Amino acid sequence: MNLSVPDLVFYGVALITLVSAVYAVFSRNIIRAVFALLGTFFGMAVLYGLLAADFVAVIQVLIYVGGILVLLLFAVMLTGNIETAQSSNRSSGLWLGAVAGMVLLALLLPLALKTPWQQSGAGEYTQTTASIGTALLSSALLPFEVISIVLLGVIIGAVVIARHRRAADMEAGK
Amino acid sequence: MPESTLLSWITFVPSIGMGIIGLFLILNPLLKIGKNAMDQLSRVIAVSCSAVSLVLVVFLWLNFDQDNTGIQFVHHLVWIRAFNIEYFMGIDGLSIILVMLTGLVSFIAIIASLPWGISKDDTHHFSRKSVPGYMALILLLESSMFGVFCSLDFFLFYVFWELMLLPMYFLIGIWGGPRREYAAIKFFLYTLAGSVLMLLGMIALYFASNPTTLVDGTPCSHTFNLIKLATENDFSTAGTLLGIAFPRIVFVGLFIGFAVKIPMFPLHTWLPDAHVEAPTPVSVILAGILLKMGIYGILRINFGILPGATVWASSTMAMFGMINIVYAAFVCMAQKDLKKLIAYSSISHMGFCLLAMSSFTTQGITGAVYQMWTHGIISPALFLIAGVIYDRAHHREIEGFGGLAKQMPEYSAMVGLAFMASLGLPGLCGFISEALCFVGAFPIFTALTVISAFGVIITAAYYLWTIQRMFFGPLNEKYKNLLDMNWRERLCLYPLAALIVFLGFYPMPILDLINKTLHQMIQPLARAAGL
Amino acid sequence: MIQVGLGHFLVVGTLLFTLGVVCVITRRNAVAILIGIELMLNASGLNLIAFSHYNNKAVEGSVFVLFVIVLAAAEAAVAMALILAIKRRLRTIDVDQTSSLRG
Amino acid sequence: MQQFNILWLIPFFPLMGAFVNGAFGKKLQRRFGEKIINVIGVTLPWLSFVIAVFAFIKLRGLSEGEFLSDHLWTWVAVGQFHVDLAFSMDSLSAMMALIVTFVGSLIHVYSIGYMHDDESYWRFFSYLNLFMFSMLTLILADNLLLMFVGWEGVGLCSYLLIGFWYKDLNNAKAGMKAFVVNRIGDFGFLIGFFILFWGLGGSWTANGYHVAGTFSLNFHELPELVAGIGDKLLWGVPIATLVALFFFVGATGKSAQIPLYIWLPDAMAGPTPVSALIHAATMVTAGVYMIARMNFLYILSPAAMTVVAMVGAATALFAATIGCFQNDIKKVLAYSTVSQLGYMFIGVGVGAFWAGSYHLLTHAFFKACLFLGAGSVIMAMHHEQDMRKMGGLGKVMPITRWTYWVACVAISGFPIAAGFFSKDEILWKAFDSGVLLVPGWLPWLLGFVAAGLTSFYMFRSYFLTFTGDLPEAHGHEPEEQRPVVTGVLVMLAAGAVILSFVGLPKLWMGAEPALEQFLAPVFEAAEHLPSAGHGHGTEWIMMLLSVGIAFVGMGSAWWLYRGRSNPLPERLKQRFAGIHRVVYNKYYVDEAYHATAVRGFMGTSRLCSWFDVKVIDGLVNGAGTFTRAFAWIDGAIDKYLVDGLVNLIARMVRFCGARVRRIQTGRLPAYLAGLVTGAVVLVVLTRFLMDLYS
Repeated sequence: MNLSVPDLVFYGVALITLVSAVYAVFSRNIIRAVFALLGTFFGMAVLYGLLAADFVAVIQVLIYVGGILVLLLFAVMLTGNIETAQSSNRSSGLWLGAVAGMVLLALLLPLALKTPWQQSGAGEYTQTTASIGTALLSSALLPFEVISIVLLGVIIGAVVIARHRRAADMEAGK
Repeated sequence: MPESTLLSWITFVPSIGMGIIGLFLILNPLLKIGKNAMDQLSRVIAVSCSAVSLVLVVFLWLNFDQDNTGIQFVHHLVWIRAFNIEYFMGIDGLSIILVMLTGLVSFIAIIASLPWGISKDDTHHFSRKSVPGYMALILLLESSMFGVFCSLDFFLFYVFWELMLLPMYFLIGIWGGPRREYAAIKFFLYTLAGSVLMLLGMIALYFASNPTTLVDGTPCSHTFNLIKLATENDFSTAGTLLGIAFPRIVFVGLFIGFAVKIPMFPLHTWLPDAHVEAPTPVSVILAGILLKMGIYGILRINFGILPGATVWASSTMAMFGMINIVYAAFVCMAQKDLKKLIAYSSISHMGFCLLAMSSFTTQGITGAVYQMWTHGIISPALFLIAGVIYDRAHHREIEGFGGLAKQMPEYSAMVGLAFMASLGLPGLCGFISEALCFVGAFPIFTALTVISAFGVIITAAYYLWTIQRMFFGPLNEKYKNLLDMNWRERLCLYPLAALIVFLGFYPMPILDLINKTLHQMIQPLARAAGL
Repeated sequence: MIQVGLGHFLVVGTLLFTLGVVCVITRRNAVAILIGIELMLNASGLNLIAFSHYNNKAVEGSVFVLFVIVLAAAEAAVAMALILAIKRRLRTIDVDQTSSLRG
Repeated sequence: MQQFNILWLIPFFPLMGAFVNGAFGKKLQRRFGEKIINVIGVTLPWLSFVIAVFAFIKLRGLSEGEFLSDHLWTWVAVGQFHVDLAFSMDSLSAMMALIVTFVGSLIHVYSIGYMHDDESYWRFFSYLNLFMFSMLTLILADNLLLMFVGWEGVGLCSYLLIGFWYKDLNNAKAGMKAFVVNRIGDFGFLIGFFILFWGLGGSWTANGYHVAGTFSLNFHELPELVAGIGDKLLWGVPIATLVALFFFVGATGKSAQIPLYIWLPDAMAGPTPVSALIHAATMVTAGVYMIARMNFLYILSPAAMTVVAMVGAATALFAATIGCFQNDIKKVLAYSTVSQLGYMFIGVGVGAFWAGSYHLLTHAFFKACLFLGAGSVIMAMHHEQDMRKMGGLGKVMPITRWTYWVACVAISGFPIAAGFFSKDEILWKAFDSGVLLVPGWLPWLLGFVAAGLTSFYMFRSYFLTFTGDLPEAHGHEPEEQRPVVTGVLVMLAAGAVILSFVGLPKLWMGAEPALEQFLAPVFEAAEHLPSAGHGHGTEWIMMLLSVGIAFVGMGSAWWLYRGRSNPLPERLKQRFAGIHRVVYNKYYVDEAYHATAVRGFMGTSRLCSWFDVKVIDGLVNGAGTFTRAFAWIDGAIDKYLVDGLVNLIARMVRFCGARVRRIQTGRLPAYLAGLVTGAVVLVVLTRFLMDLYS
């Protein structure tokens, strides 16, 4: 087995990613689970890089690590106390979950490995940022615009849902 | 054909008036015009719009070239390209007199809708009820009537034709007498049933027509253009439909559609009810113009496009004409309601048109068209007269009056004149048309004409009997306070009376307009008759 | 160059996805469920990029994943808002105890 | 043809009078009194007379066969049908125009006296002027169609004037009867008109139906066209006969002949000057005038001429018998008029057109004189018309008496007056006729008997009215009338005598009578009708017989009624009560007409109306009801069947749903587990299926 550096990097990073993910899934402490996710996300970024998707890798770091992770932390902080964090991530039906996971794995893994996927050679390692920009404003213009509207809707919706309803509270206070 | 927008203006000026009234109504929450002021305003708008149309019609008449047998004052655009529908307005000698009639009678009808001289206590009088709506509808009616007579595209014609039903339905149904709903619905359903047949005929003609071009030169596979349907198509070779020769079945469909409007026996019973319930000005328009549309449609479309089938059907048409004349005259005799009597007399008189035009003689067809015009000025006078007495006595039972000649001499004289005109007294315009009808029809339908001429006696009998019962004998004490005609009524009736007398002695201004066109028109019929 | 092929990445993606599913099924904390969803989204993104890369495509996969990431962010934001709202209303975010949708 | 540009003024003046009086008369009369009405209404007819005289002089100056013409404008021009509004005057119309304007104007003058103090004075003169206009249009018309305007116009005026006092419904009814009966005649006239148009050679061409050449209906072009009709048939009858007969139907209506005479006696309901002018002197003679005018047509058809002559003769006798038994003085005169019109028809029927016209002329004078005399009596008797209540008036009303006497002499046919010459000429021409399909003595015999009866009933009325003693118990004594009345009577009586000079027979003078010579150009076509060829001797005998029967009639009247002292009439009346009742009631003809024609007519009318309301409208409403019933059934089906099905399905769904909803726990993990299970099942299925098919 003649392993090159990138191969090694791949195995290493994949391992880190999966381990972090397992921890995030099975940790009883929700805060730890969230922090474990950090490893998964970084690992993913590296994997993207290995797949010549440099721009996505950067975006992965920026948004997942910089945005979503922070958001998750906020969610945890706002909904519960630090003290109860120890037992904040209880699970139920572990057995059921395990069985379901096994079955799924048993089905998906052979699928991933045995299907004769269409391949036409690996892509080159070039800078993709410029071409992505061009694509977003030409062939992918419609989804780009649609997603913008979705984002706008999400912003408004999130604000509306999360807003502190004074009137409702006052009613509840009575 | 030089283009002219004059006809479009004539047609749509009343619509503009309707729009203005509608605009005022919509904006009224902002403008805060009081009810009385709003009523006055809409009256002013209606009178002035109709007057403008009338003036334009006079201008049209002065500029009409009566030696030209073709279409004049053409306004021709493509309207709906997908279905080869054009906006095609134009007139010839046949339509101009009807356009003139429409302008005149509508104006008089709107004058007759004013409340001058109606006692202030009579707050339920139609001239005081929802005036803006009434005026808007009557203007819409005027527009659509002009449209029917001016349009030379079958589809456009049909649109105007149907458009006319709407205001008529509401005018009878809202401003009418006690049984107005019944009358309005009857009118509407009758006419609609006719329209359906007409629509089918129209579509059949459309799909049977030859490829031609639209006005802008675009080729089209079929056409609604009435002129092209008449000149570029020979439907006699169009095969069969439901086992009957195509032109014949189409003829029958169209004919029934038009016959409802004439109205022809046995499709006539909507007319007496509609007239009895309709307010006076609506009756005036109904009798003066709407009835002419049936005859006009048959002449323009059935005669023009399907000459072969017309020849085939001519005896039947003449037969129905004869039945109309005699039968309706007999029915008149038994009527107790003045307005109903006049309505039946209208049916009788329209029979003359039907009889005469089926003969295809120059005299007959001219007589029929001239009869439309004379009946178009006599019957409005008759209905105005019925309105005068109804406004005063609030009923129209002929037997309920008596001796009015002493109390209302001027009115009596006017009734006498109108009745005499209607019964065809020589020297008044009705005589000329009836004489032409008979002279033209006699060579072709000898026996039918003789029987029809018998109707002349019945007509005299029922009119004179009516005069006798209403005006002669001792005065009914109930009516010793009735006033004679007022200025509004004079304004409506005197012009008509003057025309009736004038055209009796000098009918040539009208005959000159129609002569050339009609002469041209009967050529294909004569050819189709194989003579 | 590297010898790891499409299959390797797919295996990683599959494992991640399965982990996400297990997380979603077993956890009772709403935030944890959110974490599971993020895992599944990442797994699918990895697959997309991998397919794109091994089919000699320059940016299609990247564009696709970009949209996925954006959606994930949006979803996270909405989810957080929802969680806050549920917390305020029901005083808990334990999904076993929120069953007002019961038929 | 000579253009004469003021001819139109003859009818126009009265029209103007009618318009001014009609439109403004009421106000004028209120402000200025009756004088102003007279100025307008009486002066204008006289002006017409002046112009007529002027035209007459002008006409005399023209060469034979020429006529005056005045073309105003094209009236109706459609295709080949081209009728002008034009007047023309030949000798026949000149004669008529002079009669109408002169007698008419005199009667206008008389009306000043008769209608004095009537509140509708203006209206009367307006109508009377309108009548003059119509009558003059009828006479002077250049073509048939324009003639028809006058023809109906006089009918209208007659209607208006009979019903002048409309407050009495009987007057109005009489007017209506007159108009409707006239209208029946006009119907015949119109049909004749159409057949004529058809017969003149219309045919189909490539350009539609056309008659040959321009068809103007002009009287001066018609003779030639009519001569070309040939033996064309319609309904198996020669055209000429058919047209002539239909025109004669028109004439019977207008001139009160059997079977349409019934309106004339009733028409006496109108004011007496109207009876004199319209129902004696002018309008009723229009039929005679028309046939004389169309002589070129009638001579083509011996059958039609026979019908005309025989109907005329029958009417003459029939009406005379009724006249003998009437008590109302105006009714007597009315039946006398019908009878005399019958004579005229005998005249024109046997081809003696000039004789018929001559009788028309003389009759206009003596009958107008009789009517106006009767009017004078009626005024004196305060509108009492029953002769049995009169008597002895001769003493107080000498002028009326003697003018009445002169007119009686004239009508009875005594050789000093005009009536003798005209009547005798007619009877002789009838006897001598070789045209008719029946022997000439038949109409002669009827006319001869009628002449005797005429003499009898006229003198009966004279004796009953003017001889004997004055009746008693009147408010104030009857007295002679004003000069406007008596003057007119004298002029008319004088005319009835003087006019004999234009018709002195050839037998006496050796030359053709002046009037015959004057009218000859018009009756050119009738000049060579065959005669039976009786000699002068026969003619003398006939003349003497005529005089004799006149004396017999007068004598018997003198014997029975002079001084109202002979009781014989009463006894005769009781002896023959049955016959008397039948004749007195005019043979119940009116009743018969009422029972058949009028009731049949009204019955038909009611039947049609019933049919319209019940059957046709019933069908329409029935269709409506049917549609509604159908809609109701449709609605029921919709409600119970279709909706029921839908509801059943809904209920089933609900039932199942109630059980299935248990699955919805509301717990998120359960849903997710379900989701995963589903995904797994799908994948498994896919795999198995892939294995199965690959």
